[in-house]
Amino acid sequence: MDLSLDDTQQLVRNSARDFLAESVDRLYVRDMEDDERGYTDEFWKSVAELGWTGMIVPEQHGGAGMSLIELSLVLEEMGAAAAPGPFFSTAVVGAHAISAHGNDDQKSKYLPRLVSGELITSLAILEGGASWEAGGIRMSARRSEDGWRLNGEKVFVADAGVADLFIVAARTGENGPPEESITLFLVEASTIENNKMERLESVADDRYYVVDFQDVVVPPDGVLGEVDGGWPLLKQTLDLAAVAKCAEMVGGSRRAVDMTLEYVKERVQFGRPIGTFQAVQHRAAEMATDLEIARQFTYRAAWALSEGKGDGTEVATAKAFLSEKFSEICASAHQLHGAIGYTQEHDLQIYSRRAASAKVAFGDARHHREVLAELMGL
Amino acid sequence: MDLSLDDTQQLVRNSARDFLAESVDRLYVRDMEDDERGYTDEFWKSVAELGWTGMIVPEQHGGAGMSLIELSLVLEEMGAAAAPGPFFSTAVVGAHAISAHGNDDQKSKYLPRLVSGELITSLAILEGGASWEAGGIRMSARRSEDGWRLNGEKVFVADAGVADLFIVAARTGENGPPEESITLFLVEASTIENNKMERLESVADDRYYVVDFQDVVVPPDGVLGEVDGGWPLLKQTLDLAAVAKCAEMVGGSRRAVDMTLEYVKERVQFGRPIGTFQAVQHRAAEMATDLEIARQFTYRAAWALSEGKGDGTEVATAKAFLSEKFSEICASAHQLHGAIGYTQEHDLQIYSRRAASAKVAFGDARHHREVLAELMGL
Amino acid sequence: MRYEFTAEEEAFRAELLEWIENEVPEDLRGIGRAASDEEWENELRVRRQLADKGWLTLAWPTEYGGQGAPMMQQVIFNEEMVYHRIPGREPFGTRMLAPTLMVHGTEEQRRKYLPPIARGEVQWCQGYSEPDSGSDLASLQMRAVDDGDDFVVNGSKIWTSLAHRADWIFFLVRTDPDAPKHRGISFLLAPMDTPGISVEPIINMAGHHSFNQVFFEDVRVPKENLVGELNRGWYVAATLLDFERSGVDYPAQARRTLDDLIEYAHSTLGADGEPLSKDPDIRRKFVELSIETDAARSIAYEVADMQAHGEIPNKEASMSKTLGTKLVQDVYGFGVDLLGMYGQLRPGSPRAVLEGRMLDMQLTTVAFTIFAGTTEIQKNIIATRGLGLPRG
Amino acid sequence: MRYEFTAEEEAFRAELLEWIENEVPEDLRGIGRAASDEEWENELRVRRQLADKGWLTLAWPTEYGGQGAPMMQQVIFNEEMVYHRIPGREPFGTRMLAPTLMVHGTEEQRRKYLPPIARGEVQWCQGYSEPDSGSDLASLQMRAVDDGDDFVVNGSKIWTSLAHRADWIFFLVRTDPDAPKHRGISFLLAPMDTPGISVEPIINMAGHHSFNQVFFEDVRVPKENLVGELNRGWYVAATLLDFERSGVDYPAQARRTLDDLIEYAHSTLGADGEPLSKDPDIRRKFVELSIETDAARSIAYEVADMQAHGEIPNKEASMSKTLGTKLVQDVYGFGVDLLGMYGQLRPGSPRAVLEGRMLDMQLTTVAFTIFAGTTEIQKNIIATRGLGLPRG
Repeated sequence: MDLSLDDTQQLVRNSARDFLAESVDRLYVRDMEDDERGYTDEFWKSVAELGWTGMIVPEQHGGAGMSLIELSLVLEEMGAAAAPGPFFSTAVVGAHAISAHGNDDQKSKYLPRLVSGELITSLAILEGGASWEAGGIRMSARRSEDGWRLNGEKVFVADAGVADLFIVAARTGENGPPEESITLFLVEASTIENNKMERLESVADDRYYVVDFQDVVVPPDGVLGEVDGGWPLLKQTLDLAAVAKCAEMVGGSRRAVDMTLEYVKERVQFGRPIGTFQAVQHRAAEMATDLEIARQFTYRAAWALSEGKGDGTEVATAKAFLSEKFSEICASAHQLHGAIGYTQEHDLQIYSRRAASAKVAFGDARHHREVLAELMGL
Repeated sequence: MDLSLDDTQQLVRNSARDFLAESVDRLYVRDMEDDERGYTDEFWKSVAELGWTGMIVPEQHGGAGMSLIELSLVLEEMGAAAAPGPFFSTAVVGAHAISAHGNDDQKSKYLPRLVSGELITSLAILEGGASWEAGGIRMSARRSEDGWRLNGEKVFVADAGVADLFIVAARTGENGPPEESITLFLVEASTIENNKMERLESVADDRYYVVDFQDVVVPPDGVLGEVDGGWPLLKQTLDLAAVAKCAEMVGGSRRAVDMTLEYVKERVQFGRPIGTFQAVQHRAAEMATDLEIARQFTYRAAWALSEGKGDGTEVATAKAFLSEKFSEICASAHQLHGAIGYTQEHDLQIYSRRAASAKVAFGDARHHREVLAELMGL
Repeated sequence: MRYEFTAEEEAFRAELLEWIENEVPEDLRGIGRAASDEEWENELRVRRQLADKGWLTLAWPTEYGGQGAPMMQQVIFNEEMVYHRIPGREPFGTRMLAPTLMVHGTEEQRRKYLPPIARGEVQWCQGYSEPDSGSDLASLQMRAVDDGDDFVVNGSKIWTSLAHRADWIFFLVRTDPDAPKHRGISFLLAPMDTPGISVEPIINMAGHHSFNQVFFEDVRVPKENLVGELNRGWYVAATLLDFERSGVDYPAQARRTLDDLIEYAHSTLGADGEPLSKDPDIRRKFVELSIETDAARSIAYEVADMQAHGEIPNKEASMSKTLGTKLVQDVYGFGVDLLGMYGQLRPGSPRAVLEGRMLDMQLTTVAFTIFAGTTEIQKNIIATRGLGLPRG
Repeated sequence: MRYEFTAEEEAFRAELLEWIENEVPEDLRGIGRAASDEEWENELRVRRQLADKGWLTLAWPTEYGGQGAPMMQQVIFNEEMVYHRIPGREPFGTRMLAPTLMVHGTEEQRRKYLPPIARGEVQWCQGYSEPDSGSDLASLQMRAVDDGDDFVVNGSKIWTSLAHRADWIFFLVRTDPDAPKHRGISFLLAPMDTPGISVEPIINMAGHHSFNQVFFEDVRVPKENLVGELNRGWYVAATLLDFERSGVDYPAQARRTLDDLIEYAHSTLGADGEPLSKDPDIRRKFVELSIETDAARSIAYEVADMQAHGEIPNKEASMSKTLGTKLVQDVYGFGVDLLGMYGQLRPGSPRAVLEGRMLDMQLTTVAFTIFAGTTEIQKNIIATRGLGLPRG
């Protein structure tokens, strides 16, 4: 047991803090909320230059070859800064899916461009019922003379508007359990007509789209992993994404706690800082305790995935806990801020809206508690 | 809508308060916890003289012909005083079962003695799994030349050691849904051998027994209600008992709240009464709020059963709420009392032990929430 | 003891429901926050209808143009208006200023201000909070200086709902800066178009323009617009005068939302192909929230019953507010969770479920436990005023 | 970063588990509150075994007869002892007095008192609380008056665990009634058979004799029994010296109880004929409590990790205590609920399930959020000392 950061990790964390303190201020965050793409080229370029896009990409493909732990440290800082953009879709989901599941050709073709910031990826899995289970994937993929043809609609496709490459899960067979006939495809954006995308207006800064795949052709080399073997790979990527999302949430929670502590020390009512009131103190203590647990759960899960240890308990525990607690911490922060935190002008609401988005991404608390129940043999 | 007590009701409540203030003090409660029977003849005689045993017994059988509302007012005070004895088994369960479901002969035979305090009754329903559902009743009742023969074991039979008459649920058929082959019997204690009873040691003052019915003979006129028609009658009695138990719990909760308010006003730490600390104040406010809801739910349910209104929602809501809140109020009371309330010497623990008993009697919160789910069409 | 409404009360409910069904078309019903100009027009339109029926001022004494309706009738009215999401009720004039004027106003003030309120012709707003005076309202600093026939007012008020729609404002000012803080405050009235009054919108976290900051710069308010005695404004404002303090709106809103959610859960299949309403976790939450709704409603009825019996609820009103505001937060929070990924879609978004109302109201109700006395302040009140615990 | 124990640490665990399996028969394992004389005998017997293994003072520095074991080894030891319900560990001498003496004691005191503790031969008890000094411990009033070579002590201590079994007591007294309250306290040692010391049992709500009131009547304590400086006893006692402050006992106890309950739920049929472990409500509660256990354990490990890195945990230790004590209350409370009607049966009752332990421990753990710093005090500490909020 050793919960401390090593030198590299400290460096990663500090450089993330420094960069984000300079590059992402409240005005940028607000501007980007109204921006169609949700980020600036300048920001994206800097992120790539810092090597963050390639953080978990193997070194032979131009990446840093680091683990989910280091990536989580960056994500925690991005969550704290509420930094917008397609980083998660690309540097977490896309980078992992291609690095872990791609063949050499695919890796050589896509990873260097992903690392350099030229390639933005997007995950297209969910359909109508928005279920994270294998059974929710019904999009059909049929063999054709030119490879595969995909038909079906995907929802909550993040960053679809700017993505160059989609990682799409589709059904390549109808028999047997739903887990056994799913295949992952790499679909280049150029093959989808733009008017088949519709932007959803969501609570936070996500750029979610409905994408209608109508007879989209994927060449044979667009299959990621084995035909019919997509589900276990997808599960791996979803697990990693869930933990990475937790890291973002830890950052957001931390900022909400810090903002609150600062506010209650300053705000005077009844002739004294409201931070002297016991109700305020106890609430703050509970927020800080939940934050501490959130942090432990998250890094333990990141460590377990990095080391190939654990049985899924760490991932499910982290996401089940964070999904609830980030929102609860924000709710407490609002209560202690009073009216001012309720205004659009105030930063706090940015975090509570992020919490509402993050809690359902990659499985909500109910989903992950069910996973835990299965793992416990219940 | 009119939530006030009428003159009779106020009188009932005041006389209950006065009598119990005089007759049931902390020494009596403690002595009776160690007493084999759990009450004194003197106390029981007084209760009968006050007319409480016959409160819900019709006037033509010597009772007061009052409703569950008035009985609840008395029970609330008994709960507040933690008054021990077979009152609940007799004046609530027995009085209702015989008054509501008995034929004229049975009423004439048993009710006047019950009213005068000569007859103590006991409900024998639960078996091994201690389920309050019809399916839990498996004791067999077979017709014989001398009436019926009962075979089977009943558990959590309250006051069995002093009961003169048992109300027993047994199965008179094996086909069809479990609700349709249950019959209620009135079984005189003299027909059961004493060594077939074993006392359970429970958390509170209940005198619970395991009673082994081995070939117990019940004459034909011992059937209460119709053969195979026992379940709906039993349900009625259990509903009434659940509400009556809630009334006791309201009294207990009230006392726990009052004790706590008194203590936190007196107890000085850090140079001031601990009742000035906001954490204490807020906890007290929450206790008082729960108590107020508990009271409203309970009397609404008592009113609904008295008037034959409602659909069961009122009963299930009251018991689901009280089962949790009486215990929670006691837990809060302990926290605010600190170490002193944890001692056997202090009265508070009497109420928290009563809460542990009452929460499961006549269905725990889980049971009643399930009833509500059904009523809500879920 | 009677835990049901009387036949008369139920007859009023039936009349009201009939009116709603016949006179208020579906497209007029809604959340009723009057954020857009169109919603505001609807609001005023229904308000005038209510005024015509006499329901706008149902609980006012007849001598001031009301119906002198019994408390429980008012409770039923509020319940059904909320349940059916009917706009048009107006709290500031009818429920806050009017009772204050009835007790503390002069005869002239009453004749001038009450009839337009009863006719639904004037919109009032309330200027109490200031940037540095929230929970500690009595510390308010907005100054009013005696200058001949007028007071000259300088300062600002904040969180002023509907200030951008209002014709008049009633507000508290400090008229004696040297007196103890509760004893130097006065209660004034002013038209919103008085020179020197300006309104800045405040957008809330749900993106709505629900309140404002109101600035006063050398605003002249005639002394005849003083309500009650000079420097006694704290007591004028604090007198608990409202006709109906039960807080029944919250459980009515919760019940309506739960009913909508149950319908949704019945008609929507989960990942396992079964209706969501059969999912054990969801079922349990419905039951818990239903009990919580019932609890808030029971205390609301208790408050109304006390008022009907001429008693003054204090801790009970605070309990009702505490329970009700937590309830609606819990219900909308559950609503958002129930919708899964779709819970995060805003009103108007493609694929939004239940009109995006769950999210919108979850964000909106964040303020419910803050405004009009935070939950912390309510619990302080319950403990000290209600339970007699010593002040800290 | 490494979220698992090292191979060495796991080797120690394996050795420990083997010892438990081979050397501690089932009938010696139990709740270990040493309420009966028989339990007390068992306690002492196992304690002597632990002393022989060197495990009783695992974390003591080697120069005082300990193993100087690394922090995580001590954590593993505590975890497994609790999980397997092994009696014999002794907190007062080994974990509270000994570190105090190591820092504040004289060489003579160390040589006199430490070896018997390490050998498991002496039972200490702790005299801190008084009837009027609980959360506000520094207000303690028990007087010690200087009289030649002795102090003469008068007053009483309360909630003194094991006073009826103890050979010695360490305790706080007021030696300067005129000084500010924290600055007139001294730390003394005395044999329990000193004339003038008497012990009155206090029975707790679970019916156990777990603590006592200890009366001092003109008790003469030699000055050589003063630990640290005169009037500096508050700081002697308050120095956070414990070898292992992680609070890992609570989650270990919770995990063991959950494991027992899961086994029970798998093997017991509910009213519907299915195992209780398939009931959705019960399943959900198991998952929630498992997460809560994991949370408490994670913070406990964090505290241990800080100590291992030479950092001084303060808010983390308070978090650990707060989480852990609530956890065990929740787990036993759920255990009682899971057993339904049988949950109310006491240990020893006919038909008692799981030896009646759920009820017995539910009653016992009521005190856990009260003793050794109430949850309220812990949260005050987290907020002020940990988060830097200003004191009220």
